[in-house]
Amino acid sequence: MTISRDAILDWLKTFAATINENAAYLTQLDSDIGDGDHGANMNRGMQAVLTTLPGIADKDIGSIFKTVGMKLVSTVGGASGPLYGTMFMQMGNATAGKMELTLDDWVAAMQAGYDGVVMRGKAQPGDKTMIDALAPGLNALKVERDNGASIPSALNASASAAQQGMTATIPLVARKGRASYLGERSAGHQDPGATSSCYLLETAAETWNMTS
Amino acid sequence: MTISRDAILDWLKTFAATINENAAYLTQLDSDIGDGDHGANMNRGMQAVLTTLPGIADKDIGSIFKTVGMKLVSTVGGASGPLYGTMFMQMGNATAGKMELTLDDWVAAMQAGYDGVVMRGKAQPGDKTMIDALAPGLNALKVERDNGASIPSALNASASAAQQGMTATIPLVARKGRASYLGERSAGHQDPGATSSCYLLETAAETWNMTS
Amino acid sequence: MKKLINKPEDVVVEELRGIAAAHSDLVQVFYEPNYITRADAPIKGKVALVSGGGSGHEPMHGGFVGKGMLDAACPGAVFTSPTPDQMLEATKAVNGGAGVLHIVKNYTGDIMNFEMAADLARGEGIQVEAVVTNDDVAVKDSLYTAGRRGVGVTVLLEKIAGAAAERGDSLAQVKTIAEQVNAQGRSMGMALTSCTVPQAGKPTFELGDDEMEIGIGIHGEPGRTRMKLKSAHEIVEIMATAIVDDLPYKAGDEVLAFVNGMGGTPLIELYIVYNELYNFLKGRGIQIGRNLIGSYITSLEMAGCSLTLLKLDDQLKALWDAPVKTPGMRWGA
Amino acid sequence: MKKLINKPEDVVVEELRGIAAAHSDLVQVFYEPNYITRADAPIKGKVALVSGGGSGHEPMHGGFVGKGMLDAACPGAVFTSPTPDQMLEATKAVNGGAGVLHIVKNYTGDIMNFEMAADLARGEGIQVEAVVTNDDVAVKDSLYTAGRRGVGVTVLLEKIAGAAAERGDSLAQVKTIAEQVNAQGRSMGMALTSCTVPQAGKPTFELGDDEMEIGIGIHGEPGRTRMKLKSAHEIVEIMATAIVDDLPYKAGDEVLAFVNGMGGTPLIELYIVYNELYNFLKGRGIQIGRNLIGSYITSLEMAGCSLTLLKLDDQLKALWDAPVKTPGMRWGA
Ligand SMILES: Nc1ncnc2c1ncn2[C@@H]1O[C@H](COP(=O)(O)OP(=O)(O)O)[C@@H](O)[C@H]1O
Ligand SMILES: Nc1ncnc2c1ncn2[C@@H]1O[C@H](COP(=O)(O)OP(=O)(O)O)[C@@H](O)[C@H]1O
Ligand SMILES: [Mg+2]
Ligand SMILES: [Mg+2]
Ligand SMILES: [Mg+2]
Ligand SMILES: [Mg+2]
Repeated sequence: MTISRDAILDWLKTFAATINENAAYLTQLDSDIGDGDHGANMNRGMQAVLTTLPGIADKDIGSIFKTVGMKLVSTVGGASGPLYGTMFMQMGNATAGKMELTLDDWVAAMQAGYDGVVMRGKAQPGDKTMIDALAPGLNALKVERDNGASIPSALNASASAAQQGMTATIPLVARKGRASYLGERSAGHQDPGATSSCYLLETAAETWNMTS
Repeated sequence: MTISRDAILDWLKTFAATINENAAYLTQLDSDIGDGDHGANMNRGMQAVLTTLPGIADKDIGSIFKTVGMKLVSTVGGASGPLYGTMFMQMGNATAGKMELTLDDWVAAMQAGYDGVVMRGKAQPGDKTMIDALAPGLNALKVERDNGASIPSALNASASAAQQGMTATIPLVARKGRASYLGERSAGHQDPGATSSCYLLETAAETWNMTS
Repeated sequence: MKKLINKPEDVVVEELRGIAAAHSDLVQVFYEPNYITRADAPIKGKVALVSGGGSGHEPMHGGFVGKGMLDAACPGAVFTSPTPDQMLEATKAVNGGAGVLHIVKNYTGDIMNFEMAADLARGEGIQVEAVVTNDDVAVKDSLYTAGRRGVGVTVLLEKIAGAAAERGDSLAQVKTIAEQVNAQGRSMGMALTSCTVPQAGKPTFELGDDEMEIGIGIHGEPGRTRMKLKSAHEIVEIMATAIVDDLPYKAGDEVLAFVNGMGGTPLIELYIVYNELYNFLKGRGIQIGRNLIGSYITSLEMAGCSLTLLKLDDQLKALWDAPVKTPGMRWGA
Repeated sequence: MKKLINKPEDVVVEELRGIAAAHSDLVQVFYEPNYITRADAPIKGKVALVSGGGSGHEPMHGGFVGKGMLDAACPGAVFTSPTPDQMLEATKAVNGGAGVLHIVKNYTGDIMNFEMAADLARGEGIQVEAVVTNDDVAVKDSLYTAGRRGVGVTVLLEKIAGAAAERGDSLAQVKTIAEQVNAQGRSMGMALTSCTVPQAGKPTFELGDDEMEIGIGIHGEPGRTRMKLKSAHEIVEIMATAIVDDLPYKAGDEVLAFVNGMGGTPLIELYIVYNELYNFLKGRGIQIGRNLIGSYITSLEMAGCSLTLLKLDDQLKALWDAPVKTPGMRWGA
């Protein structure tokens, strides 16, 4: 069982739709501890990605991810633009030439994307950022893969770990990004970037478990 | 029976106290159809007058009125400063050298003051200004005087005519002053200047009917 | 009431102290009576310009005192015209022997107080003329009323007449140019929110969350009509149509377009409004030869804007471009 | 939400069109990617200054493009740092062969986007250096956090470094002066009201009628503490104490004092604040050698202010006084 190129494209569309539906919510989270634009930023970027997909639908998965990453970099701005952009560009590097992904390929892609985010943003787990959803999500993937789990079960585990990571940002005091300016006042609020990153892994599970 | 110099001084103090008590109300009236400062303006002026009174308490009534007028001109500003200032200065001219006022003297003073306001502001009765309280007030005084009434009865008649005049400004569309900019929207509101002018004649009746 | 102030009754004098502390190179501030003069006043042989009005319209007028603009400004209490003794002292302080022009906005109080001051100054042998601005097309003009208000054109007039005086024009010439500016200029304003007079402590009028006032003045007076909030495009359409039709301004005319913020409006919105005005005038064949965008004649913290158009000719353009060095308007110096 | 706009998503591009229509003598506006350059860019042999950041801080940065200040500015979406392609195109457009200095405010997003752009520009053979402003004393500085925000000092730095570039300084020299300005400057801000991001449609935070936020940034972020509304005197005392103690500024120092409005604050209040700051500094023996009072680095329609102090020396004073000709700051030209 593998993840096909069409499944990748479906995932990107579903992620865009989820961002669009939850844009106001993401912005609300960002208003509480940031500057109230995370929903608008991600939505602007993913809507731009949607317009690009038809032109690259016949490319390999690596090229698709790279194009998505570059599109995000050039349309999102803010902190999330370079971070999500770098993530997808690194995922593209890790999947260059591939027309479908095994679970191993997906783990490698996620690892590369995650490393890109860390390289770019220099955040640690516990800093109250998107890292706090991505790290447990990636970790769960790896554990499942090492245990020989099926793709659906690995994806489900990764989505629910990301969700727990997202919720776990609530009590944290932010040390990176705009929320860090609030100091202690940032505690008690869920991080917007962790929330959008949780959507990323949730929509992957959702889409691929149906199609794959 | 006459109005003594002390009674004049008492009247000015009572008028100042009444303005002070009703400053917020006058400002509210002026907010509705003007710029929300009539109470502050009149209060600033009459408080300044109060500080001047001790130094002129031994002068004749004409000098007292003139000093009051000049003080109002130099402290009130806006429309009401020159109008009330001119009124008192003209009242001063009409009572030059007098140490007490007969009813005739008071009628002459009021007439001079009224003429001064008209000369300065060029308003007609019905324009929705202080004129609409002063004109009926002065008129009632003259009628009472011609009928040989006592000072108290003349003052009471003048005060209640001024009050009616003040209330009668409510339905009027303003043609002079700041309220005129509102056009039809000025109807339905009582004119602030007519209200302070009504206090002027009411406090005269109130003070002198007790002391004279 | 949320303001960066201490006591409401001290607002004007503390503002003046701030101006004095900040701009002693440009202006001198006098107290009791309050007025501001150029640091180098009086200037022998130059016609002197004196303006004034209630406070709360900053930078007008105090911010326009300096080389190439006003010689003196008289600040009254908030939204209350100053008193004759202020204008008299200011007039005496800046009189350089060539006469003094009083620039008066058409409000009953301003007119009366300036008239009294002019009479007193003439009594002391100073040649005084007055020009009255009345450019607000929101007010119906009529012989039987107080007439139109003086608003945005006042700013342009003070700059242009100031340049004429600076180049050495006579009192009669400066007055003629000032009258020309007033005759060729028209304005209209609107508010998204009311302002709060410090001593009143609460908003002058209440507006619903989806409402705006069209045709407001600069003293927090309500306007001619209240309507549902509209887009910048529609708002400019309404106001610019009223202005353009009034003079009227015609295809081929060259104008100075002045987009003014009322005090609480950010610059980003003023540029959006300017873009609409630019397109509107283009549609009518009217060319913007000069422009001014910013908060120059304000109503405390009111959110909203006003538009002013001034028909230009070569002389007015040259006077507009002439150097000016004041706290509130500065170029070429 | 009450704003003079059309569609929330068109705010930035319509603002840019307004700037283009208004100031074609000073600047040139490019779209997709969006950036603004000096009308006469590139200038051969001159170091070019490129800044940028989210929109909503007008006149910063677009209003500071012109002779003696910035060569280019890149406006992002409201409160969102621009994207690398904007900075890359702007950098290429203004590069006159003597190198380009990126002026970056210390926010995660701005840093990352400018870094990516600098990498790309260097890849195309352009010499790029960056200076990061981080002057906000409201934020505790620490190795483990994003550090302090860049706020008011950015305006002063753009003016002073712009003058250094204009007089012909090398890239290394301009960068050194820029770093000196950042090192010698400190700021703090406060809000009376929140602002509303157009696309969010409602205020970023809610404040009670008797409350204020101390230590806010310029993106509508809440501050460090919320407290009961205080007098201008007490507010200045709190903020100026934090600023002065941080560097620290000492008796005998000469400073540039910058009182900045957040967008919805009228000038009359800024002068009252300046008067308090003047008295505060006098009490500490600190002399104000230069000043700037107005709304230069704003947060949409937020009411409030920020204070910035910059320690001066003769070189900084001369560079501050040098002619500047931009839509938002102009003197001597
Ligand atoms: N250094 C960082 N590393 C990883 N993620 C970060 C970092 N800084 C910020 N973020 C993430 O970015 C999110 C905010 O994104 P967004 O609101 O779009 O950008 P901005 O903060 O520039 O307005 C935060 O919620 C956080 O999850
Ligand atoms: N031309 C005029 N003649 C007589 N009274 C006038 C005239 N114009 C205005 N007023 C009076 O002045 C009052 C307003 O006074 P005030 O609010 O103190 O001055 P301003 O209108 O300058 O703010 C009005 O209510 C009106 O009664
Ligand atoms: Mg954000
Ligand atoms: Mg009034
Ligand atoms: Mg008034
Ligand atoms: Mg942002």
